[in-house]
Amino acid sequence: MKYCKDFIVVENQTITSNLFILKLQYPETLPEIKAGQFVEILVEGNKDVFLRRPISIHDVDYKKNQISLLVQIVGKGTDKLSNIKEGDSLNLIFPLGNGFTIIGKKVLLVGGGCGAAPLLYLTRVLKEKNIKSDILVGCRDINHLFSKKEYESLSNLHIATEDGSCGIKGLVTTHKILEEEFDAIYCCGPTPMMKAISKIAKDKNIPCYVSLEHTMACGFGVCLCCVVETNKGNERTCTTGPIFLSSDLKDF
Amino acid sequence: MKYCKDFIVVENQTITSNLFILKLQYPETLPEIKAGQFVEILVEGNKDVFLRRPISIHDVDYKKNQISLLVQIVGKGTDKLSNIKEGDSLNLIFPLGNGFTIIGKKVLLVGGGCGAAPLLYLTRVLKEKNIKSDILVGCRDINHLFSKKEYESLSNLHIATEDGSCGIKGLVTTHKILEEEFDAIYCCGPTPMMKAISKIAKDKNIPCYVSLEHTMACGFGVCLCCVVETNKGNERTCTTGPIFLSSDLKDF
Amino acid sequence: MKNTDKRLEVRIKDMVLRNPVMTASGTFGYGYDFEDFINLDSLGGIVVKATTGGNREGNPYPRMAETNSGMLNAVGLQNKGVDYFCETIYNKIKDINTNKIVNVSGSSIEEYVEVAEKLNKLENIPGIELNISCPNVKQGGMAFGTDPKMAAEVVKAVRKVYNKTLIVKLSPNVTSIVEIAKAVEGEGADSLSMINTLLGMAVDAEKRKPLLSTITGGLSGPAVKPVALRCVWQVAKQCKIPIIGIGGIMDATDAIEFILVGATAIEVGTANFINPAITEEIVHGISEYLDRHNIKNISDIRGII
Amino acid sequence: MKNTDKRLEVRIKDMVLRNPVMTASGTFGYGYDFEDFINLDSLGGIVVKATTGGNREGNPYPRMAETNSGMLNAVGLQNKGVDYFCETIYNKIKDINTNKIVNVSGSSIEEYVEVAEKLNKLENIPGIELNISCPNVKQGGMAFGTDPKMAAEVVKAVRKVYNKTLIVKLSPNVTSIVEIAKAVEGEGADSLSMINTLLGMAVDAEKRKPLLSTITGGLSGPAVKPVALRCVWQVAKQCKIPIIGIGGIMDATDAIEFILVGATAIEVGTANFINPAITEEIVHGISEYLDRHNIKNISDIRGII
Ligand SMILES: Cc1cc2nc3c(=O)[nH]c(=O)nc-3n(C[C@H](O)[C@H](O)[C@H](O)COP(=O)(O)OP(=O)(O)OC[C@H]3O[C@@H](n4cnc5c(N)ncnc54)[C@H](O)[C@@H]3O)c2cc1C
Ligand SMILES: Cc1cc2nc3c(=O)[nH]c(=O)nc-3n(C[C@H](O)[C@H](O)[C@H](O)COP(=O)(O)OP(=O)(O)OC[C@H]3O[C@@H](n4cnc5c(N)ncnc54)[C@H](O)[C@@H]3O)c2cc1C
Ligand SMILES: Cc1cc2nc3c(=O)[nH]c(=O)nc-3n(C[C@H](O)[C@H](O)[C@H](O)COP(=O)(O)O)c2cc1C
Ligand SMILES: Cc1cc2nc3c(=O)[nH]c(=O)nc-3n(C[C@H](O)[C@H](O)[C@H](O)COP(=O)(O)O)c2cc1C
Ligand code: FES
Ligand code: FES
Repeated sequence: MKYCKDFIVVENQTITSNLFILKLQYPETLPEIKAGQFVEILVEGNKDVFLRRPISIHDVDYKKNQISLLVQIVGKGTDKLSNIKEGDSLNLIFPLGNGFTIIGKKVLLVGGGCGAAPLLYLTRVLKEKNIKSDILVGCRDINHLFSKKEYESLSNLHIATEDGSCGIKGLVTTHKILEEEFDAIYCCGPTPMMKAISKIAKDKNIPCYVSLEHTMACGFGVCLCCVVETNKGNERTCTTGPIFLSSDLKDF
Repeated sequence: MKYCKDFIVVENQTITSNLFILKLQYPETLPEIKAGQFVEILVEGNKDVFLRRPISIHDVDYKKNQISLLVQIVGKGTDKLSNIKEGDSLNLIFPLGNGFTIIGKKVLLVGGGCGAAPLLYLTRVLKEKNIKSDILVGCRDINHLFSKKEYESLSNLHIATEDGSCGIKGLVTTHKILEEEFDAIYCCGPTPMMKAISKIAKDKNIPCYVSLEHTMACGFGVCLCCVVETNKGNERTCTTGPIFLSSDLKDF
Repeated sequence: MKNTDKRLEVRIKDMVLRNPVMTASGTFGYGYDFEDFINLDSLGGIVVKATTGGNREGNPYPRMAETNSGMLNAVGLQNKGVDYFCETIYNKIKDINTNKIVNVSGSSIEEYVEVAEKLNKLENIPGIELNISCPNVKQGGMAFGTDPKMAAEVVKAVRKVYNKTLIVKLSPNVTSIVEIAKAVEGEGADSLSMINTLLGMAVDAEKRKPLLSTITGGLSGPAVKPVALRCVWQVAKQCKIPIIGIGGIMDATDAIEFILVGATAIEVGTANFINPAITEEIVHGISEYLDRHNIKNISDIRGII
Repeated sequence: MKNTDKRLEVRIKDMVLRNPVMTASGTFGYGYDFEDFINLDSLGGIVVKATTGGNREGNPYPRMAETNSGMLNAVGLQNKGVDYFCETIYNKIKDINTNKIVNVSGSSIEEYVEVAEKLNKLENIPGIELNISCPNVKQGGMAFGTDPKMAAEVVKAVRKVYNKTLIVKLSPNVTSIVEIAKAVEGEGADSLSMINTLLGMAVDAEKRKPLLSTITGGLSGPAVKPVALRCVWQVAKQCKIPIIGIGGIMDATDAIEFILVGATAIEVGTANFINPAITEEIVHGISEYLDRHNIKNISDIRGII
């Protein structure tokens, strides 16, 4: 079941000059949300923003009926969104997409930049299911690291920064944790990173789940604008995905 | 000289549920403004508002470099404008239009509803020039009366309300003050009212100046969208007007 | 809540619509995707996705670009073909309690005829919408929709094999839409729907690349409403068969505008992406408009401009 | 501040533009109305209002309606005629230090020729823009602009009497703009400008009336930009003469988009109403774009899409 409802902004937390986390209150009981699912946000007040904007669900708090979103400012819609204030309401279509397939006993999560957004909630779900997880996060520098405490409490956190200001210096793909054994890898971030990680997974012969951020007009399967080439032909990223087994994707 | 500049909102005063007065601070020295001139406001934050909105200058305070606008909410632009807050900025093109021709020694001003907007500043100008003025204001009821004190200090105020809650009960056209002698009449308000008053002026053989609110795309003479039929052919309301001698207008 | 406002009922040939609000092809999937948001039986009808003779993969990604008050799409008729529709999809939608119309596309007269013939057999499909106006496929329908002779030919051929309600969807990308409309009416179309998308293009100035894989695509949304209203108005003055107005309808006021210029029914497209409950809201909004203006029947305001 | 960025210089036949930014006819008066807001000599050129053979009163009020991301106008070529232009207006504008181009309209080939011939004698008018695409007058130019044969004829006739830069302005309200463009190029036009407005319509649902006195009018503004970009791109691929891109340009990024798809220069129209200083800002914005992307000359990115 999908909903189209107003949430109330509880908090708009600035992480860096172009990264912020919105905590949103749902006025009713939250439906079940899978890690990796996303919302479609109606951005108001900017005349150049016509369509909704897809944003992954960063975290879910069922007790408080709150969700949080981690957003990077890249253009007019996300910029407008960054100015939203406590108490404002925000219309969302949710929850959308397939979510991650949860498998194995010991898994690795790899996140790059703000692409890591859906991984926080995934670590929470994994922990509840008693699946051991390591999470490797790559970002520009220590200032771009977010939700560190939460990650640490839910998973084993490993960090790679471009400038070495935290964790190892370099790309996530050079991190030693990748040499360990896992039952599956879950990866979110820039496409080149996801491709590199899925290649590593392929070599290890384990499944790698990636999250695609194709441009979307509807987000719930009806416009066919968001397709990705899979082994079975063009599939909708918004409903068949956004999470795909990398081996199912033609370009991966 | 026309300007395209930002003003700062000093006050947004609610008069009735659909009428408000904006007091705007100009950061520099105000240029000379004639009574009857208007501004073109850039309304932001509503995706359905594309063009600027023309609004008459209600009053001018050269000492403080402030102007005020009296606005009635009739649609999406004026509605958005009504939500503007102290400290917000507002981009205006100003001063636009010809303004009233000041003549005579004893004149009558007639205003209907929010159409009366440009008359307050006119009373101020007349007073400065030592021209005796009476002002007759018509409105729905006492709640829709605005700037009463200012009018009283600058002119002799006469009132007509539809429900008789203030002044005489009935239309301005039935008010006794119209029977007196004047050198000119200045009239702003709904077209039927302006037509009725200009007929009275014609009978008295005195000039009657009316203010037209034709829809405008530019407001400064370049688009030719705002024309009115005059004895000399189509003229631009925004530059030849918005103030016309009613005897020059074909429809009057 | 089911709308039972009898004032809204309209007819397109033999098809009775409980109200004029339909959905535009390619923007409403097969209808059931909207069941979470609205009651499908509150609508006058739904027009499902373009169906072609065989399976089509459509155009490569990226297929859409946002524009001012609108969007461009280059989906390119992706669908699994008419046989899959008849065997699989039909069963999923046949019991939806509203008029289910299939949008039919093709690259040749034979393909249009084949699809129409197969759909003619489906009991619960009271009509088809012949898409002779899709700008998004190389050998797609647009060539048929921009030449009066070709338009007439394809309609004539389909009319022979299709005996239920035949709607023909017109392209605005023509010098004279009236000419095409008359040609199509002359060959026995029961209704005309318009407009399909305007041919447009969008560019990423920073990357210096077109935003669509196909470079050009179809423009829809409020940006095209003035063009759509003009097309409906022009054609309504010259043709007798009912018109279905399409293009940038975002609310009940927009829908009323189309009816005022001569549309019997309307289709809502891109607006479904922004508010998936919009169609049902439009139905209620039209009722409210009739209340407010004391109008006894929607037909009383049809074409009064 | 005068822009002296040499990278921006472009040529349209014999006309040298210090930068590609011009103004669109009917949206910039005769130029001097903008002197309070910008330095006219910062622009590549200005295209003044439509000029016809005799005085024209234009259409009755109301002449404009706001639409989503755009507006409709139905001005209808109001102007005092070519003699008044030559005798009165010319003196007011002849010393403005930029290219002053006159937009020429008519209802017959003879009228176009008469106006062009008279303008040919004005020393400080380096070019004219032949408006064969105005949708707002009954016997107006649009008929010429929608038929390749008529378009060719009028250009041929004007070319005979006009020996400076001849720009022909095309209508988007056609099935194939390329066909018209080629016909016009074939008769010796020096440049093509596009697009004129899209034929549209707007309705007041509450009053149940059209918003324009003429019912239909011309759509402009960002709403039409995707159509305009598509037209320029299509024509640039098929014609050799320089193209001037017009339609919904609101900022430097929009201007760059037109250049990327093949325009040599651009004209800014409706945006002047919203920000009367926009043209000068666009000039600076283009310079900044070239800086940011390390581009040596504007021609290096022209038509690369
Ligand atoms: C399923 C899904 C989940 C997503 N989750 C998140 C998230 O959790 N946090 C987050 O910050 N962003 C996320 N995104 C990306 C986000 O949707 C875009 O950044 C946003 O829509 C851009 O809107 P804008 O108006 O700010 O940018 P625009 O002004 O529209 O565009 C600015 C620039 O961003 C690019 N861009 C626009 N949309 C996308 C997109 N979908 N993907 C990549 N680039 C794009 C444009 O090409 C352009 O160059 C997600 C996208 C998808 C499809
Ligand atoms: C020279 C001039 C001076 C004006 N001075 C004032 C003033 O001091 N105070 C004030 O409140 N208003 C004034 N107006 C009218 C004001 O410009 C309009 O009410 C406003 O533009 C409506 O914008 P909107 O977006 O709220 O309405 P929209 O949503 O655009 O339209 C709502 C309704 O208002 C009607 N409308 C729109 N524009 C006008 C107009 N120009 N005249 C009459 N009806 C219109 C529309 O037809 C529609 O029915 C003036 C207009 C002009 C031309
Ligand atoms: C994503 C998308 C896909 C479309 N697919 C089709 C289609 O398959 N067949 C068709 O006839 N029209 C198609 N259209 C056009 C719409 O049905 C409609 O005519 C057009 O979008 C204008 O209406 P709107 O402005 O309300 O969207 C599509 C439009 C969009 C936006
Ligand atoms: C109010 C108005 C008047 C116009 N008058 C003319 C005209 O006289 N001659 C002409 O060729 N184009 C005329 N146009 C069309 C513009 O020059 C331009 O082609 C069109 O508006 C698209 O550009 P834009 O979207 O930047 O406005 C006019 C446009 C507007 C809005
Ligand atoms: S975004 Fe519409 S189908 Fe995926
Ligand atoms: S509003 Fe443009 S000329 Fe008057």
